[in-house]
Parts: sequence; C-alpha cells; structure tokens
Amino acid sequence: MSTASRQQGGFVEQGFREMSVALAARGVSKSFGGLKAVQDFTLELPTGSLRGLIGPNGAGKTTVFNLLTGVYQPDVGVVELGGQSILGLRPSKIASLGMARTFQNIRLFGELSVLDNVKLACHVRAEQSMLGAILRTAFSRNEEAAIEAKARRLLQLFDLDDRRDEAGRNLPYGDQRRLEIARALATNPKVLLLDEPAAGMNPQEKLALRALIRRVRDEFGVTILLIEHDMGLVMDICEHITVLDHGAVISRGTPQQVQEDPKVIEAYLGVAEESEKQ
Amino acid sequence: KKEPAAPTAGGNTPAAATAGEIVIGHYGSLTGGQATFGRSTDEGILLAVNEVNAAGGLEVAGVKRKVKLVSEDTESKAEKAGDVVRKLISKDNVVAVLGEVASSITLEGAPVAQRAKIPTITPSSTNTTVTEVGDYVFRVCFIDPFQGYAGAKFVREQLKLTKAALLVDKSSAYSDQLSKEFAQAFQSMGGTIVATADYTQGEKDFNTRLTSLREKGPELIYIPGYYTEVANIAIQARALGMNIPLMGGDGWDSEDLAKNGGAAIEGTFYTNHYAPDNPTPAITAFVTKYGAAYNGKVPDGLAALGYDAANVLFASIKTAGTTEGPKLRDAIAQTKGFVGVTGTITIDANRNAVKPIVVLERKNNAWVYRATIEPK
Amino acid sequence: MPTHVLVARAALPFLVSLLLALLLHFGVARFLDDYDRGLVMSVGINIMLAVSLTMVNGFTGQFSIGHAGFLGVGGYVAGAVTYATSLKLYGDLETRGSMLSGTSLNVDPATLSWFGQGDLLFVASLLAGGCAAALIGYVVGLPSLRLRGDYLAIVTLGFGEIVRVLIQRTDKTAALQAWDRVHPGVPAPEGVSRVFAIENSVLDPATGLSQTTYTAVSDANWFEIAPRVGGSLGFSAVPDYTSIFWVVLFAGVTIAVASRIKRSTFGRAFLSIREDEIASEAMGVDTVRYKVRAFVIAAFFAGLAGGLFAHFKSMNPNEIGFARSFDIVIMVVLGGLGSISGASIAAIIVTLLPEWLRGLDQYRMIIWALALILMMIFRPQGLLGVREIWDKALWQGLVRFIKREKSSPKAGGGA
Amino acid sequence: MDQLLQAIKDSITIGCLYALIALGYTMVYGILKFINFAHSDVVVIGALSTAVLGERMLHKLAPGATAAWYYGPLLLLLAILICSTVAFTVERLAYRPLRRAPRLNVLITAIGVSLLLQNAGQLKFLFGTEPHPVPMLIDQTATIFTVLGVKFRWLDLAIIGTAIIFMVALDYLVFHTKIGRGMRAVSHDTRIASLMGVPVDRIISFTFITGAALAAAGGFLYALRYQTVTQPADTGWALLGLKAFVAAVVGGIGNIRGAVLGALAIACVENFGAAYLHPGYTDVYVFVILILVLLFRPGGILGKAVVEKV
Amino acid sequence: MLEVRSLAVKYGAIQALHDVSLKVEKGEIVTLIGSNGAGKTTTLRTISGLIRPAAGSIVYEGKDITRLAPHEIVKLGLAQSPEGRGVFPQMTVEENLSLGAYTRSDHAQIAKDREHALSLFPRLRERLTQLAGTLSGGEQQMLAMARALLAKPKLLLLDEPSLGLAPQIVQTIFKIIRDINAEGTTILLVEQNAHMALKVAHRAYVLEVGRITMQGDAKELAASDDVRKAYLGGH
Ligand SMILES: Nc1ncnc2c1ncn2[C@@H]1O[C@H](COP(=O)(O)OP(=O)(O)OP(=O)(O)O)[C@@H](O)[C@H]1O
Ligand SMILES: Nc1ncnc2c1ncn2[C@@H]1O[C@H](COP(=O)(O)OP(=O)(O)OP(=O)(O)O)[C@@H](O)[C@H]1O
Ligand SMILES: [Mg+2]
Ligand SMILES: [Mg+2]
Repeated sequence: MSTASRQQGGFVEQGFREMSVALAARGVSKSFGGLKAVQDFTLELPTGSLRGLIGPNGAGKTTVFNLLTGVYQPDVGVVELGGQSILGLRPSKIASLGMARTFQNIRLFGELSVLDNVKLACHVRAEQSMLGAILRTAFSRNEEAAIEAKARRLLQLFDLDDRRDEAGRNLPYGDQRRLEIARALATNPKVLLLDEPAAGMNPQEKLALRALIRRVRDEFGVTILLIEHDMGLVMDICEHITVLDHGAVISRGTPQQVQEDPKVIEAYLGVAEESEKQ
Repeated sequence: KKEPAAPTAGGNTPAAATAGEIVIGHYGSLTGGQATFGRSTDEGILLAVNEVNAAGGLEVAGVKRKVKLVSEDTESKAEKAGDVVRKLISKDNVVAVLGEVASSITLEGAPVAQRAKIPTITPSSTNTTVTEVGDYVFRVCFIDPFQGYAGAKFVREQLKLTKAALLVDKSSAYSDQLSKEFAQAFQSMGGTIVATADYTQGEKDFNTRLTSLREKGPELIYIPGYYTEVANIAIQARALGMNIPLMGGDGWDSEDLAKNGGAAIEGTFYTNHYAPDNPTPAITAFVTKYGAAYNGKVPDGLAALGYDAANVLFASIKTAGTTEGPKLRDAIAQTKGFVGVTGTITIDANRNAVKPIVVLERKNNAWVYRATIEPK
Repeated sequence: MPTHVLVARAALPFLVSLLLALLLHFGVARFLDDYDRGLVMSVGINIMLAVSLTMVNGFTGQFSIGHAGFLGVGGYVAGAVTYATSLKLYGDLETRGSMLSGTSLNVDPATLSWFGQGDLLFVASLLAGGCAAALIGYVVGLPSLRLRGDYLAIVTLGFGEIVRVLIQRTDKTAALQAWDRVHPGVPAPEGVSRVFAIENSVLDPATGLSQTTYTAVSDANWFEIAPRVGGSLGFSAVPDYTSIFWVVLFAGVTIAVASRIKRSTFGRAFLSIREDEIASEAMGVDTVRYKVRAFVIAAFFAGLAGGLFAHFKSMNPNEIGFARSFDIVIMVVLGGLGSISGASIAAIIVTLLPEWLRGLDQYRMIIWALALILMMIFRPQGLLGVREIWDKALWQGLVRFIKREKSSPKAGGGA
Repeated sequence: MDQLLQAIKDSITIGCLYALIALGYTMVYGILKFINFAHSDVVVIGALSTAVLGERMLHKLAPGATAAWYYGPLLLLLAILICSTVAFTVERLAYRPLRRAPRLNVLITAIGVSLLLQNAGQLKFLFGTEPHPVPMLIDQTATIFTVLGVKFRWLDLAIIGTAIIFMVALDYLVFHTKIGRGMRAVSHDTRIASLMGVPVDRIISFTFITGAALAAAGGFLYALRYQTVTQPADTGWALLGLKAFVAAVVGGIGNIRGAVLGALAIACVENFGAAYLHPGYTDVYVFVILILVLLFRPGGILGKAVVEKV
Repeated sequence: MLEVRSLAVKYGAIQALHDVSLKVEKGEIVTLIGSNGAGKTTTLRTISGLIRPAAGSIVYEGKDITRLAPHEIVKLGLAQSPEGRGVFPQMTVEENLSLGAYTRSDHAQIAKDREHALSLFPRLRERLTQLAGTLSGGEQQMLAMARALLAKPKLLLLDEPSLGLAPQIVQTIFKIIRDINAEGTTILLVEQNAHMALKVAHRAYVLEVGRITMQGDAKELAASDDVRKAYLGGH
C-alpha cells in the first residue's frame, strides 16, 4: 500500500498543474424550513489539495459536509466525486466511492475497541462474501489478516497502537479525535473531510495535529477539506480557504487574501484575530 | 410382552409398587389464563384420592394400596404439556395420567402418554380429536358433537324456537366445533341459523357484534363460549334491549357466571355434565363432600368430572388387578355403566364416554335442572 | 498452509457439532429418561432461538420483539411440509426416520438404518421452514429503512401478533373422519372405517354459516393440504422426527455460524450499526442492507428452530405471541447483549430453572419473576457481558479475580 | 345506520379507556425510554381492587340494586391509592437501581415485574384465579337518550366524563406546572436535567404515580363497564395493555395528546373493522394500522420524527 | 466558598483523579487547565454530584455537599454548564432557556434575565423555536452558556465554554465571564484555551493525569515556562 500511495503522491504533484478535480460542488443549496442554511455553494477541490472552510458559527459549514457526504440531499445543485455525480446516493455508497469524514461531535463506536474501530472502517474495501466468512475460506482468512495488518499500521502512524484494546469512548478527547481521523483513513478515501479536528485540544496538541494532517496528505495522497475555528492552524496549513457566512460564500483565496478581506474580518475574524496573535 | 427399547422402560420399573403406593398424575393449568379450570379439576381429583385413602387405599389384587396424586402445572400452555407428562411418567412413575381441560393442551400431553403406553383419561376435553390420538387415551366427558346435538334438540323440541344466531369464540377449537355441530343438528331439525358473529377469548366488548345479530331478528343466541366472556355478552345484550334466551355449552359452567352476569343471565340455558341440584344420590353426596373439603364451595362441572375421571381410573385399577399400562388400558376401555356424579358412564369403542346431558336454566337467580337429553 | 489443513480448520466447528450431536444422541442420552431428553431438546431449540436473536438484538443493536413470529412461520411451514408429504406419500403420519431421528418406538432399533427417507423429508422440511422464515424476515427487516430503535421494535411486535392471529384463524388440520362422511355412498374397503380428510367449509352468505364437506387426503392436492394447519386447536399432527441428534447438530451450526459472523468483518459491520448508525454509514457500511441481512439470517435460524419444535412438540398459535418473544429477548439480555455463548447459557437457565422450581407450586412463577428482576439489577451487563466463553480475556479476568480472592485471605492469615 | 352510530359510540367509550391506559405507557416511555410492560398489570390491580373492595363493602346489596352514588368515587380513590402505591414501590425497588443500566435491562425487569404481579395476584389469598363480579355502582341500563336504537347510557357518560377529567388534569399538569416542566426535562436527558436542578428521582416517582393513577382510573372504568374482572394472568389483559401501548405509539410515543388521539384511532379501527370487515381480525387491523402509520409517519401521528444532527 | 479536599475518583478500575484539592473564594474566577484526559471534566462532574468520589470531600459555603444529589446542589446555587454543550436536543431553544431557570420562581426577574441573555447572543433570538439539537455546534454552545446565565447561580462551573466557537464569539464568551463575575458570580472555569482562560482568571490550577501539579496566581502561571510550553503552545 505504501508504494501505491507514494506513487499517487507523485502523481499529485503533476496533477496539480493539470487541475484534476477530486471533489466538486456546484450551486448547492439547502434550507431547513424557512432557514437557508447553504445557498448556491460552489467548491472545487483539486486532487491532492489541502483546503479550508471557515466561517462564523451557524454559517453552514457542517451542513456543507453533510451535503457532500450524502447525510443531507441538496435542494438544488450538483456534487461530483472524481467527476461522477453522487447526488442521491446513500452515505455508505459515497464512502465506498472514496469520501471519508470526521464529525464535529465525535462519533466513535464507543463500545468497540480502538483496533476494531479502525478494522471496521476497512470493511468497505473488503471483498469476501458473507458465506465465505461463515465457511472461513482461505480468501476470507487472508483478507482478515490483511485488514488486521492495515489497521495496526494506521494505529502506529497515529500513535494509538498501544491503546488498541481500549474501548473507544474511554480515550481522552484528543485521542478520540485522532482515532476518528485514523478510522476515516482506513476506508482508503480519495477525499477526506475534517470537521473541527482541533476542537478541544490544547495548543500543544494542536501543533502535533498540524504535522499529522500534512503528513496524511503527503503520504496518502488524500485530498483534504478542513473546517476549523483555530485560525492559527487554518492559516498555517491550508493552501486555499473558502469563507462562508449565512450559508453563502463571502470570500475565497489564499490564507493571506482571505485574512485581509474586509468582509471576512467583519463577519468572522473581527478583532479576535488580533488578540489571538499576541 | 416386553416393549422393545421403549425409552420409558428404564423409568417405569415398579418402584411405586414396592413402596405400596399407587402414583397417579394430573397435569392441568394451575396458573395462567385457565387456572380456574385446572384448579377445580385438581380439587375434584384430590377429593377422590383422599376418599380412597381414607378408606384404607385401593384394593389391587387383594392388597390395599394407598394412592398418591402428583399434580403438575402446564401454565395454561400446550407447549408445557408434553414436558409435564414426560416428567410424570419418567420421574414420578405414575401408572396413569389424568388431565387437561383444554383440548389443545391435552392434544400435546396425550401423545406422550400414548407412546409410553400409560393410560390417560381427560376429564373434560370435549374435542373429538383428543381420543383419536391413540388407544391409551380416554375421556369421561361427552364430546362436542353430542353436546351440539343435545343443545339443538332442546331448543327445537322443548323451547320450540326456529331462528337462532351464533356467537362463536374463534380462538377456541371447542367453541368452533360446538357451534358447527349445533348448527348442523339445528338445521337438520328444521331450524335456521339467521346470523353468525365471532370473537376472541379475552375480548370484553361485544356491542357491535350484538347489534349486527339483532338486525337479523333471532329468537335465541347460541353462544358456545367460556363463561368469562358470556357474562359480558349477556350484560351487553340486555343493555341493548335483547331479551331473547341465550344458550351455551359446558363452558358456561362456573358459579362465577352468575356472580358476574347478575340479572342479565336470567332466562339463559346451557348444556352441562351435571346439575348440582339434580337430586340423584351421587350428586348430593358429592356436593356435600366437596363442600366439606373446600369450605363450602359448590363444585362446578370440572370438579365433578375430575372426581369421576379419578374414580373411573380407580375402578379400572381394581378390575385390572394391576397397574400395568396395557392391562389397565383394557380395563378402562371396558368401563360400562359406571355411576358417576356426572351421569352413568360407558366407554365406547372410540374411547369416548357415552352419557346423558343435562340442560340447566337460570330462573329466579338460581341455576335449576331443566332436562336430560339421552345419547343418540 | 496446505489446503487440506485450511479446509479442516474451516470445517472444524461444524465437525465438532456433528460429533457432539452423535455423542449426546448415542452416548449421554442413554442415561437420561424421557423427560430429561425432552428438556435437552427444549434447551437446544431455545439456544437456537436465543443465538439467532442475538444477531439482531445483540449485533446490530436493533430491537426485535417479534422473534416468536419466525418460530411460528418456520414451525408451521416445516410442519406442513412433512405433514402434507407424509400423508401424500405414506398415507399416515408415522415417522420413517433412522436411528438418528426421534421417536420410532414401534420399530425395532436393530432394523434402523443410518439415514432414512424420512430423515430426508425432515431435513428438507426444516430447510423449507427456515427459508420461509427468512423470506418473512426480509419483509420485516425492510421497514428498518425508515424506522429506528423502538419503533422498529414495535413493528416486529406487530408482525408477530399478525402472524399469530392469521394462523389462529386459518382452517384446522385434516383429521380422521369416518369413511362415509368422506365418501358418501361409496362402500368402505375392508378394514377401513376412517381416513384422513380435510374439511372444506363453504360460507352460506344468507346465514353466515359454514357448510362442511370433506375430501380424503389421498384425493387432495398437496397444496390443499399444506396450508390447512392453523386453527386454535394447535397443530400437533406432525410426525416426531426431532431428536437430540438433530437439535444438537443444528444448535451447533447456529452457534458456529453466529460466531464466525461475529468475528469476521461482517460482525464488525453489524456491531458498528449498534454503536452509531450515522458514523457507520459514513464508514461505508450500508446500514439498511446489513440490518435486513441480520433479520434474514436470524429469521432463518429461528425458522429452523421452529421446524425442530414442530416435529417435537405441537405448534399452537397462542404460544407464538409476544409472551414467547419476550422469553427469547430475556435469554439474549440475560446472556449479555451480543454474546453468543452468553445467550446459550442463558437459554439453558431460562429453560431449566422454571422446571427445577416445580415443587414450589403456586410460588414457582413468582420466584422465577423475582430471580429475573434480581439478575437484571445485580448483573445488568448479563452473564458474560459482550464476551464469549472462548475469549481469552474472559478467562484472564477470571484468573485474576480468583487470584485476588485467594491472595487476600492469605494476607489476612499471615497477619 | 344504527350500526354506524353504535360503532362511533363504542369507539369513543373504548377509546377513552384505552387513552387512560395509553397515557401511563407514554409517560413512562417519555421519561425513561422503556416500555413499561408491567403497566397493564397495574390496570388489572385497579380493576380487581375495585371489584374486590366493592364486593366487601357492598356485599349486603340486594342483587340487581345499585349502590349509593358515593361508592363510585370512593372506590376509584381507593383504586388510585392502591395502584399508586404499587407503582411507586415497583419503581423504587425494581427500576431505580437500573437507572444507569441499558434500557433493554429495564425492559426485561419490567417483564419480570409483570410476571411477578400476575402470579402474585393469582395467589389464593390475594385475588385468586376466579373472576370477580363488580357491584352495581351505576345503573347499567339507565339511558339518557336513544337514537336509532342505540342507547346512550349514564354509564357511557360516566366513563367518558371521568376519562376527560383525568386527561385534562394531566394535560394541565404536564404543560402548565413546574413539575411538568421537570418531567419534560427528565424525559430528554436525566443527567443534564439534574444539572438544571430538576430532582430527577422524585420526578420519576411522580411520573409512575401519575401513570398508575390513570391506570387505576382505567381499571375502575373497565370494571364499571364490564361488570366482571377476570384473573390477572388472563391473556386479555396483556392484549389490552399491548393495544393501549400501540395507541401510544400511533399517537406518537412520549406525546400526551398523541396518546389520546392514538387511543381513539385504535378504538375506531377496532370497532369499525369489527362492524364492517370481519370481527375476527380486530388485532390484525390494529397492528396493520400501527405499521402503516409508522411507515408513513415514523414518529406517530403527533410525534416528531427524531432528527439527529451530525 | 468551595473547597475540594483530597478528591479521588475512579471509573471502574481506572483512577481518574488522585488526591485533588482546590479552593474557590467568593468573587473569584478560578481556572482549571490541563491536557486531554487530565481529569478536568471529572472534577467538575464530581463537584456537581454526578459522580460519587471514592475518597475526599467537597465543601460548599461551609456545607459538606459530597453526598448530595445533583439537583440539591443546584438548589444551593452551584450550577454547571456541562462539557459537550448538554442542551436538550429535542426541545426548542426557548424551552431550553426556561429550564435554565428551573429552580427560580421570581418570574419578573427571569424574564429580564432572559432578555439580557438573548441580547448577548442575538443568534439565539433568531432561533427561539428551533429544536436545540439542530443548532450548529457553536450555536449550541451559546445556548448552553445562556442557559447557565439564567440559573443565576452563586457559583458557576463552566466546562470548556469556548469549544467550537468562532474567534469573535470566543471573545464575547470571555467578556461575559468577566461581566457576570463583576456582577458577583463566582466562577470555576475549565478551558483548553488556556491562553484566554489565564487572562480572565484570578487564580489557576494545573491538572495533569489526575493530579494538581501547579497552582497560583493566573498571571504568574501564564508567565511560567512550564505552563507556556505545555499549554500555551509557546516555544
Ligand atoms: N437539521 C436541521 N434543521 C434545522 N436547522 C438546521 C439543521 N441543521 C443545521 N441547521 C441550521 O443551519 C445552520 C448551519 O448549521 P451548521 O451546523 O452547518 O453550522 P456550522 O457552520 O457548522 O457552525 P459551527 O461552526 O457552529 O459548527 C445553523 O443555523 C443551524 O441551526
Ligand atoms: N466514563 C468513563 N469510563 C472510563 N474512563 C473514563 C470515563 N470518563 C473519563 N474517563 C477517563 O478519565 C480520564 C479523565 O477524563 P476527563 O474527561 O475528566 O478529562 P478532561 O480533563 O476533561 O479531558 P478533555 O480535555 O479531553 O475533556 C481520562 O483518561 C478518560 O479516559
Ligand atoms: Mg459545524
Ligand atoms: Mg473535559
């Protein structure tokens, strides 16, 4: 797997110029009752990019994620994954097509062990049949072994291997967040959506997370879209940022451009950015 | 003759015989939905057993031996009946099994006894199929076809009515069969069934159904159900202004029907195994003894049948002179003219009891004996 | 690993079941009396029910309280197949099994073969029952597309009740009838006074009353015979093929299949649904499909159990209702949600304890109820929790526990 | 026509009975999220204590005569007292220790309690197995008016009236009092509710007592209407409980007004089904309607489908 | 006002707190910082009576509250805004707010406080009839804070009030903390945003794997090297 991903990583470098689009949303809108949570949202994620989605609370960021992953269906608009429309598909189908996510409110399988959390996520790539599993054919046996190996490798990467037998919900908050990312990666995604991965972490842990996200992008060649309120983190690692307010895109560009956009300062950053930086 | 590899052979060594005691089993619904029936039957059987023991025991081949009764609970579930009968036979080594009231439960228990070649007598399962299980299965009650016939005959010949409606408990095979037999007999005697409606055990509300029956103008409603529902049906029918006679079968037999139905059951009839006020010596003696044993209770038909079933068994053990299954079976099959509380019982070729039926009428707040219908 | 080793390993649990079944049937059963043997079979059937329900309630965390419905469907279908075929082929309802099958009392055991044509019929009917139940399981699982949690539970309950009422109200079984009722006017052949016949009731619209005629089973089509098995009297006219051998074999297979699934990637997929459906979808688990699958598999084994039940005791519509379903749920929870071995042990307890308590008379059911409540209060995670008897962790925990128990009194003694 | 009228009248009266029972289910479900299978047994206790106490008090009453007017309310009060005590004790001893256990455990405990109450009730020195007659607390036949041969009796009025009084009182309690607010808070999240200062245990006890009082009223009216109360293990009771529960679900479980609506709906389905389709399949109609309602409105008629935001 | 003495808490076999002692004086803002899994939430839960400690005691205004039920503790004026928002998801925003004032009965004042809270979070006013569960993460956090304000406690425990909030709202939250403190509410604050927490607090405790490792004046701690390194992301 590592060689494959590295190749893919190499491909990313070139593909960047060709602007192959991993994920695209065009003119997507969603309202709840009278509330327009997302309006005419458009976004293109080039393959291998690492981009950010920010905006004030209730701007519609999580809703965008839900629209992309099939949890909600857009009222209008198109969502394409690798050039193929994924409108109307169930979230599980979308996941099998190569999109994974983490949740703003952590959703681990609390009673399952850390290892099983990751192994479960490998299920979507499993090829054995249920009958094969019942009869425990050689194929299913080998596949189980491969899944175990893959899960262990991921846990090692995320520094969670020594806690693999613990129940998911007994991990501290920060570890749970990392486990969520590991679990998402286990589905072999092409696109990874992270919803506030740094929430509830202290500055020290956030630093480590930054490095980890970069590494994931580089080593796995995954395209990443990130929601985060920690400006330090967003501005540091994202190549490109989209800003939402009241469901509409109010600005997009490089961190530099966005940070200087008066609309963004008014709606979101405010004076906060100043005091944060002290 | 030895039975090859009968699984019970190991269990049925005459351990009881050496102890001098004759063990008989009773399986019945001592708890659950039909506990009233099971407990009444049990009391009747116990009375018979105590009587025999008080007289020093049962004389078998010249030796007086005490009788021991083992009663087991089926929880009113057919599913349990097999287990329970197996237990009586394998663990308690009973020589014969008495039991169940409900035909559906007896149908589960009887095959077990049949297979083990232990005679079984059901006191009160009236469904025809019960004794068809095999040659070890007997009953001391009449069967539903006869009861339906007797009811029809009474309505046509004594009440002289021609238009009847049926209200059937569809959850009970007893009710189902009885209604069909009644209808058939009634029609063959020139009556007509003007309407039919049905219900399920445990239901409490019959207004809609009674209303629909009323529209057809019947002169009598035949309700072959259990007294639990009949009381309600009567009350609701009277409240709807239907003051025509109601009639049913032995499922009505319980002092609770009067208690619950109150004035509404005035002018109703039912066919039964016996009438406590029927002044035959057997009945009077039984009623007195039963009252003395169970602080003044008036025995219902199930208690009387339990008592008779036990006594038929005892008489057969005496004539057989042994408790061995096949011989005992033959002795029971030869029962003829046994004078029981519920009439003179003769066992026919199909192992059913041939006996007369009585009709009771509710008059001035009391059940009174009205007529006897002899077997066809 | 060489192929034959792999194959042997793959088949191991099934072989073990077979051996155990043979051992119990020919070995242990000799020392038991009829009653005990009956209990062993009841236990086995209940294990199948509990383990199959574990796949729905324990693995996927759905909450089915209509499991007895599948027992009913399987039992009635399997029973009907044997019943109709026996009548059609043999004209009677005797067993024609082998030494593996249940009651063949009228036959000299020495003449019995290893596998009779009756066994073939029996196994075929069991499979038919299982498949019918699985089909219904599919239908019952479908609402899980829209319903979650307790609402799904209530739908399963509703389904169970519908099955019960429908069975209760179908016509009754064919019964022995007098020859002249069935063939009016035709003289009876010598020695024949009664034949198996089915009732044909025609409703007279004027009176609402049914007119009854009879058809001899030998003249009827099998599809006329098979469905007529309902009715409130119960369905007891099924030849008793079920034996300890078959029950133990099928219970073993059920346990093996369930635990194989549990330990495979599919087991994890099931468990993830129990933990968090939304996250599970996001990880690519098609939750609806898996829930339906769980229902289908569980229903299949419950249907098999039903078939065994029908060829052992009698089917009765009043006893496949919700009370029975609750009994099975009790076993599952008592054993520990999701634990296969736990459910099996609980099935043993739930079957045997009330029997052992006989003798307590009218207090028996009270004590059983109290025991149930106390077990829930003092062992809320069930007997084994989510663990299995064959999990190392369970034994390690036990060893640690015993060691601690042992060491503490020693310390006390030393002081 | 008279059949229609009769069916409507019966639907309403029976619907009221179902509603009283359904409310108990819905309240306990709402607050503890488990189906209290022992609830129908509390209804039985209400009905049986009405019958047994009535028998004791009024044994000198001439057959067919009606008791003085105050016996009705008196017996109702006693039934409420007994049922509430039973429910309180059960909650305290059997359910409270399981506050943190998975819901399925509580459910099994409820089944255990139900078995316990049934079998204890069958003991000879309690209610025994035989049916109990109910003294005439109200003249069964006294009619207010008759339309098309359908009689509207005082009895029907008493049932509907009592039920309405209880339901209105409950509605007020839940939606307009502090206790009601507490109940609703506990129903959503006990832990957070306790952080808001809501005395969770007391509220839960109170809910059980209220539910039991309604059950007692249901049992009482039942006894009044049907004049005879059968033993506790009678399957009819379990089925009655089940239908009341189904009513609660159809209306939207946890929703007080929904329970009443669901009860009326279920009673209609039963009575109209029996009158116009086939009386033998009433249970099937009820469960088919249940499944249909849930498929088209997964939260019940008045219930909100639970939305979970991710 | 609040004194926690030698608190020990266990989750089954895992010991989450060892010998934790801390003090909150009337009128103070005290903050409790520490990395993930240090036991901050556990400490607050134990104070509120949600968890029974294995050892130690909690004294509030001279009264031992270690064994009191959560609602009794709230009645004494000690409220908590729990971790993970803890709104009632199936209730509307409006109902959530009214439950905040459950223990109070001064209706006129409640209405005023409600107005005040809504003016602090205009977002909530727009959403009064929405089910709290469908609010965005940040909106839920605002609701939890507003609800805590309506309880008018004497001592308020806040568990990560700034989690998932946009930078500007974070500012608002800390301003509110200062304001209500100025109005006389004592506050015990648990924060990951140690930076801001140390700025508003008077005193601070540092919790590490279930033990208090440092304590003292907030400004001084913020300046100390250890704290800068571990919790402020300083270099
Ligand atoms: N299922 C729903 N029903 C009604 N309103 C909803 C629903 N989901 C989201 N909303 C509303 O849509 C808006 C956008 O919510 P969303 O969760 O996308 O915000 P967000 O940008 O992720 O905010 P935050 O940073 O606080 O997490 C919010 O105002 C929220 O109240
Ligand atoms: N219910 C539980 N069962 C077992 N262990 C638990 C439980 N809750 C917490 N823990 C453990 O107790 C320790 C302290 O947890 P706590 O939630 O108090 O930490 P915290 O300081 O609030 O961390 P965070 O900043 O992540 O919220 C952690 O190691 C955690 O894994
Ligand atoms: Mg969000
Ligand atoms: Mg915390």
